[in-house]
Amino acid sequence: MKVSRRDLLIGSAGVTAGIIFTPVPWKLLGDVSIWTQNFSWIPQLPRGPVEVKQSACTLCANGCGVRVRMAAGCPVGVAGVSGHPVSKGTLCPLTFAAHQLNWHPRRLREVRHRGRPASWSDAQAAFAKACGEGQVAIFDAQPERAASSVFAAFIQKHNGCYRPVLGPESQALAPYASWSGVPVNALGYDLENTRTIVSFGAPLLDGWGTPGRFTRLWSDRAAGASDPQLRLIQMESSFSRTAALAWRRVAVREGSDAALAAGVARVLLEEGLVAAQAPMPVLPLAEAAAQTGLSVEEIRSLVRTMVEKRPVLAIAAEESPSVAALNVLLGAVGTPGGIVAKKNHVPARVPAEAPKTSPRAVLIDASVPWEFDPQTDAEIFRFAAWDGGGGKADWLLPAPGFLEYLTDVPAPPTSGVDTYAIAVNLAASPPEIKSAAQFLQKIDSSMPEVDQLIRAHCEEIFHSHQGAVYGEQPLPVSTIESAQKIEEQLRKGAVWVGNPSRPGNLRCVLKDWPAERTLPRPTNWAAAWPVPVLPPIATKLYQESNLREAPAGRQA
Amino acid sequence: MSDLLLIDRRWIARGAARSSTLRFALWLAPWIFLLLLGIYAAGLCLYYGLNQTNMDNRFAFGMWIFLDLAIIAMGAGAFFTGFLVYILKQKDLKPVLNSAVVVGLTCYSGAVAVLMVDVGQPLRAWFTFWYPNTHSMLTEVTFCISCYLLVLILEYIPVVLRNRQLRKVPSFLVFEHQFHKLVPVLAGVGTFLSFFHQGSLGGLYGVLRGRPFAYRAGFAIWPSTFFLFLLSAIAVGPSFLMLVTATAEKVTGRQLVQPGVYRKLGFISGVLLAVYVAAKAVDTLVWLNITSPSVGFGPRDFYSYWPLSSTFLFAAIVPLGLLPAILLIAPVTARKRGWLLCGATLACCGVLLNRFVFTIQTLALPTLAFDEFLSYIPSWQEVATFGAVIAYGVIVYSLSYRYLPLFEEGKGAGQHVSLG
Amino acid sequence: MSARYGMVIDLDRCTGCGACMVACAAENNVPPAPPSATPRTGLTPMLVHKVSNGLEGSAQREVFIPVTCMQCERETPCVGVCPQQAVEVDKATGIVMQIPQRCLGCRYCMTACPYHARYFNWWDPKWPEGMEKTLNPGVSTRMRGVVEKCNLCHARLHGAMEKAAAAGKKEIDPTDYVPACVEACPTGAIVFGNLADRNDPASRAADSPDAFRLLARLGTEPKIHYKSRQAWVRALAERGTSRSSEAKHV
Amino acid sequence: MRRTILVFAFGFVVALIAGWVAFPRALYSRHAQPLNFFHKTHGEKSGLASCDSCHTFGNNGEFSGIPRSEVCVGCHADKLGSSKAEAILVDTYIKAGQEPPWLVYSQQPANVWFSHAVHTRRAGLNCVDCHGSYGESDQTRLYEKNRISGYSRDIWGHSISRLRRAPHDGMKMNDCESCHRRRHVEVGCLGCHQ
Repeated sequence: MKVSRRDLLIGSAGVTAGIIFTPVPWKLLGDVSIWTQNFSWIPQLPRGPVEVKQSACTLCANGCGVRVRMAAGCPVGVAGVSGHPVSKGTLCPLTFAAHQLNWHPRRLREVRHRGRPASWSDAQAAFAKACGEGQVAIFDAQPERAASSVFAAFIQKHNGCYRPVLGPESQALAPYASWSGVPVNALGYDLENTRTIVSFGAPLLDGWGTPGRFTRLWSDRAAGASDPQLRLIQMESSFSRTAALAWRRVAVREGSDAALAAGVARVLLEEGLVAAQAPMPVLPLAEAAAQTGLSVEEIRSLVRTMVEKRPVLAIAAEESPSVAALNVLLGAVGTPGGIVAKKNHVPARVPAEAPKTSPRAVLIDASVPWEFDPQTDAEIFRFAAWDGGGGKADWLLPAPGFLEYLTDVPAPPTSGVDTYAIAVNLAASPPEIKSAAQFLQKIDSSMPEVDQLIRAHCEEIFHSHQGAVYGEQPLPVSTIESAQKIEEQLRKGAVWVGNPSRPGNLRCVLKDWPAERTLPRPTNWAAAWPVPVLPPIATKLYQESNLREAPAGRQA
Repeated sequence: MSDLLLIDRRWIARGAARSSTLRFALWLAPWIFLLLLGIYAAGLCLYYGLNQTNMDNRFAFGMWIFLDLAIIAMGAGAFFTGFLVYILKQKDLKPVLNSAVVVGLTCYSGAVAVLMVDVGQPLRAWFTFWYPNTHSMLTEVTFCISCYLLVLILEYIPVVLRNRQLRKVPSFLVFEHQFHKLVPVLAGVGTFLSFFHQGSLGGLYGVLRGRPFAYRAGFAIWPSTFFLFLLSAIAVGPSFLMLVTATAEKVTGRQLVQPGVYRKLGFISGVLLAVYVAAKAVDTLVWLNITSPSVGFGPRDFYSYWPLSSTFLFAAIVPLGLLPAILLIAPVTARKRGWLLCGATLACCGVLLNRFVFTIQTLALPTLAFDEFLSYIPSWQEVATFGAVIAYGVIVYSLSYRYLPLFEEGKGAGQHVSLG
Repeated sequence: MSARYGMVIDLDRCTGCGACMVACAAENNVPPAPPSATPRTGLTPMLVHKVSNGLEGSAQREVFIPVTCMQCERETPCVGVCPQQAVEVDKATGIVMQIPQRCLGCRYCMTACPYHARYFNWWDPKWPEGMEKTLNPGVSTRMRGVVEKCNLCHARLHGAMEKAAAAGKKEIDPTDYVPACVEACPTGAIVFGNLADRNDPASRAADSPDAFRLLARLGTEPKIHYKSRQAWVRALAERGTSRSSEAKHV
Repeated sequence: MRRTILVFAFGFVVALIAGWVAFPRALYSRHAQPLNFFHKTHGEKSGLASCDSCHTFGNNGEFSGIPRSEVCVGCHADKLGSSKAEAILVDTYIKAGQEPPWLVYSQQPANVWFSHAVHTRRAGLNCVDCHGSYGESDQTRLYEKNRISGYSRDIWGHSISRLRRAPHDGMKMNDCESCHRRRHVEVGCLGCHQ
């Protein structure tokens, strides 16, 4: 029989009718919708056992405690450790996404020599050669660590010099160090006991020191109160976050801090508002007023409000001898609520002397901010976990990233007491990754191992019988039976906190009022962040909201 | 005319005079280009996502929604004429009925097509039917519009089947004849459905408690905008139909309907417009003096931003509301075709403005104390996509006019000669 | 259990550091912004606004206002409008829930929300290669073309529920359920808790004379409260009443 | 006229056959598990009577799912017997410290949060209530994957029509809902979605 066009039409009509009574159209409709709910090009969630670990953040020197959520052996969340003695359960905004940094596109995963891929053995050979030929300088932004001791041991064996790189907070403490002989790392601020803080542009509420410490203090004792327990007086030209939230804001001219300090000192001395004896600044009050852009009367009334509630503490944004001198005048050095020596016996583990000759090679530790420039024509061995771009290092050596290596965490620069913590390598680092200390051990096997040094320091703590270890609950060291126990605790994320320092173990005497000098102020909010890149979701802060300026030179 | 010039003669109704195939093709060409461009733009939006548009979290609804609301209002002529002819037995409007159906069909199908591009996940749009939220005005809109679109297609079928070639198929002829008995029923259903979705399109905005500029008190579950949108839609539907027919006459150079039909459409449009303007004025007063002050918003929160100032409100009511109403009703102007069409144009503009105010100004205005007044410019993809809808409408209407008996030309053939 | 979870945000304590925003994004697998994103196309379930009192010199004041989903209790604007039940107010917790997998992306809810607390996924979510290993396993990623918002870190509630169930308890331990932004706030400006419980610190804070809610007169009973001792800040609650300051900082 | 009906019916039947028989086969792709596993043997011979002797809970209630190979090592440090599966397990996975890439039949998508702890410890359900008697199976069946949605066939269930199904056939949202309805347990969307 012959199939006509009509048959085809009717047949297909039958098929269409039939399909309606099969699962085909309905199941397809459903499955396609499910497909849109699980697009294959959208990342799958990690599956695997979830656990929570405690450690310390090592991205900068401020040693905040972090609670890390791990899934399938990889950090998937970072949070503060509530009640942490150093960071008070708080972190800086960026650390909440720090676990993303290890996968940042700018992550260094291979040795590079002048931009070209190279091997570790090449780098070691080159460095060993340099050591043989001349002096080496090692730059380290987080001194007092076990790794720092490795550096020290190395430069003591092979002639060289160790150069700590000070952050703005430490620089602000430098004058007291030079006047008292106590090293900078042993100095700190006793914020908890002060009543009035006079900040010369220090970003106290925007990432100064250990972020949690002052912000918590401020929110508990000052926030929003008309007459707060803790008075924050901010001297600043720009309307910064801190200025916006301070109890009083004094708008002074850019870079006139020294003049203002001198003016204040003059008023204090003339009106006999202070007991301490100190030299009168040479700068006349009218001149100081002119420089700061305030009237003489404004300065006078400012000074009176300043000393209403004592103790008073002046904090500079960076190195400023005049502000330091002001503290001496205010009697805020070596007293409660002032500048204190956090260590009663200062081991001064690492001699930081200037280079005798210009070095043949320079090793820059990963802790040093990317922007740091050693100002040398020597061969530069730069350790870094992330490539900040434009670095003029000869050797770019891939260092372990966030939570990828074992290190100890000494007391933060601004801390008023001595502390010690350990950050273990929670996450597996990619292959081809070495820390500076491991690098030096490869070159000279007689160098001490980091974990040995950490053990040694735990022994030290154990024998000192001082302070307490803050784990689940604080344990006085005297009640802990062995150094191993202490180390175990610290490796689990606990912190050792030493006894508060004896007042009077820090003395500064001024012969004459220090010379003027003005330094540029760190302008960018993330300038203090030593990592050259930002977690990708930091775009929330400066691209998807108008909350902050985009940080210069740092890519998310 | 020789067959060379009129290749598609076989398809054209006997006695209907049509321009040569070439001229017709030339007329279609630009519209087809516009259509293809729009399809490409829509493709971009579907493939890369809506980041191709200039909409954002604050302007979540943009030009598309505005124009969808507008053309759906214009399309109201379809159901309303059907209502007048079959329910109210206004037989003298029958000549424009088929044309009205085509206009409605293009408006609605075009709007639905754009909506499918506008939603982020078109492949899941059917969830609305499977998991409907009966409290949502949008559910009401979705159901009614899709059902009414079906009705329009059914109403269009008999028109198509009256094509010269298709009539030759006996079963089609039978079907068409039988089906015709159903058309009044369809008109009734269509009226019911349109009544609801035209209204709920207004309800869409009237229920926005969080947007005091749009929020309106109302009756039962329906805010006042429900009734205002319905009223404005049926008021402007006939006007738009007049404009389309007039344009068709201009383009073809033939008289397609009797002048009386215009006057009747105009009168109906005008009366309804007058009622609408009155209602709108009352609603505005209630809203500005009672509804919005009660939630802490005043006229200054709505009208203190250039350019969307109170002049917009005035324009919507007087020059684009009252004036056209008068032009369409007053015998003096209604007798003159020019004034009539001018009135119809103003009426359409008025509704256009009203829909613009509700869709765009509502979103542009700040709600929080620390908000700002926002602006938004559609991207070329948005414009092109909508251009395609216009082109689609023109093409479908042109084809229908050429091959289907949209107007009862057979009867009026004599006049063509006399009018030249 | 029928809790009513909410927050009280002390604006005097907020330093605008943005930790809450970053912590929120990390917890909820919010992708980084594509280069062309703007404050108006971004995904910021928690968004901090910077508001000035518009005055000059020493009188100048600034306040930072974290805005997230207000979890409206009554007449919830976004719930009624969703055509396919992708949004609901949970009976047991009072949390306004948004289900991206149900959403068709019509964005009607976004026009309905007076707080602009709902966000549309204009792009497919993308992370740098390998970074998907750092995603929170408890929160599914959203696809392009759907709306998302703050679900009060619902994954953490799941965790607390599972923990309670494992211990054979019916009620969760409140300390197990703390949203990421609350946990992250360095000044403890955000108090989170069950507003239905009179003894809960949050509900007590909400009763303080300094407490207020944004656009409370809309009558949607938002469960996110604010608090400030400064009168001009409290005046920001209602648009109508704050026009004097609003005029300056618009 | 009769011819018309016949032709129509023919097309109709063709469509029915295609839709009910060919389509389900075409929709799912079949995958073998890495090795044959016999629940039955483990239940009877090795005296691992209860499920939770291998499928364990963490102390916060997190469910282990398919046990990791360190659990197997307990007994399978060396080959027990000479079966092929045993050889694969010990040589390819345990010795190499690899996890067998099991295909999980009841794998829910990423947007679903299902807590075994809540359902077993609090609601007191038994494993078999949802998983059926798979615990007594003496062979490892093929894993069927939906080519479009990527879901395991067990989610939709093996009856394509979902009519007259075995009690444990299917783990769709409807199945969760119906059980919840039966037990009068009301949860919001995010009670089970994440």
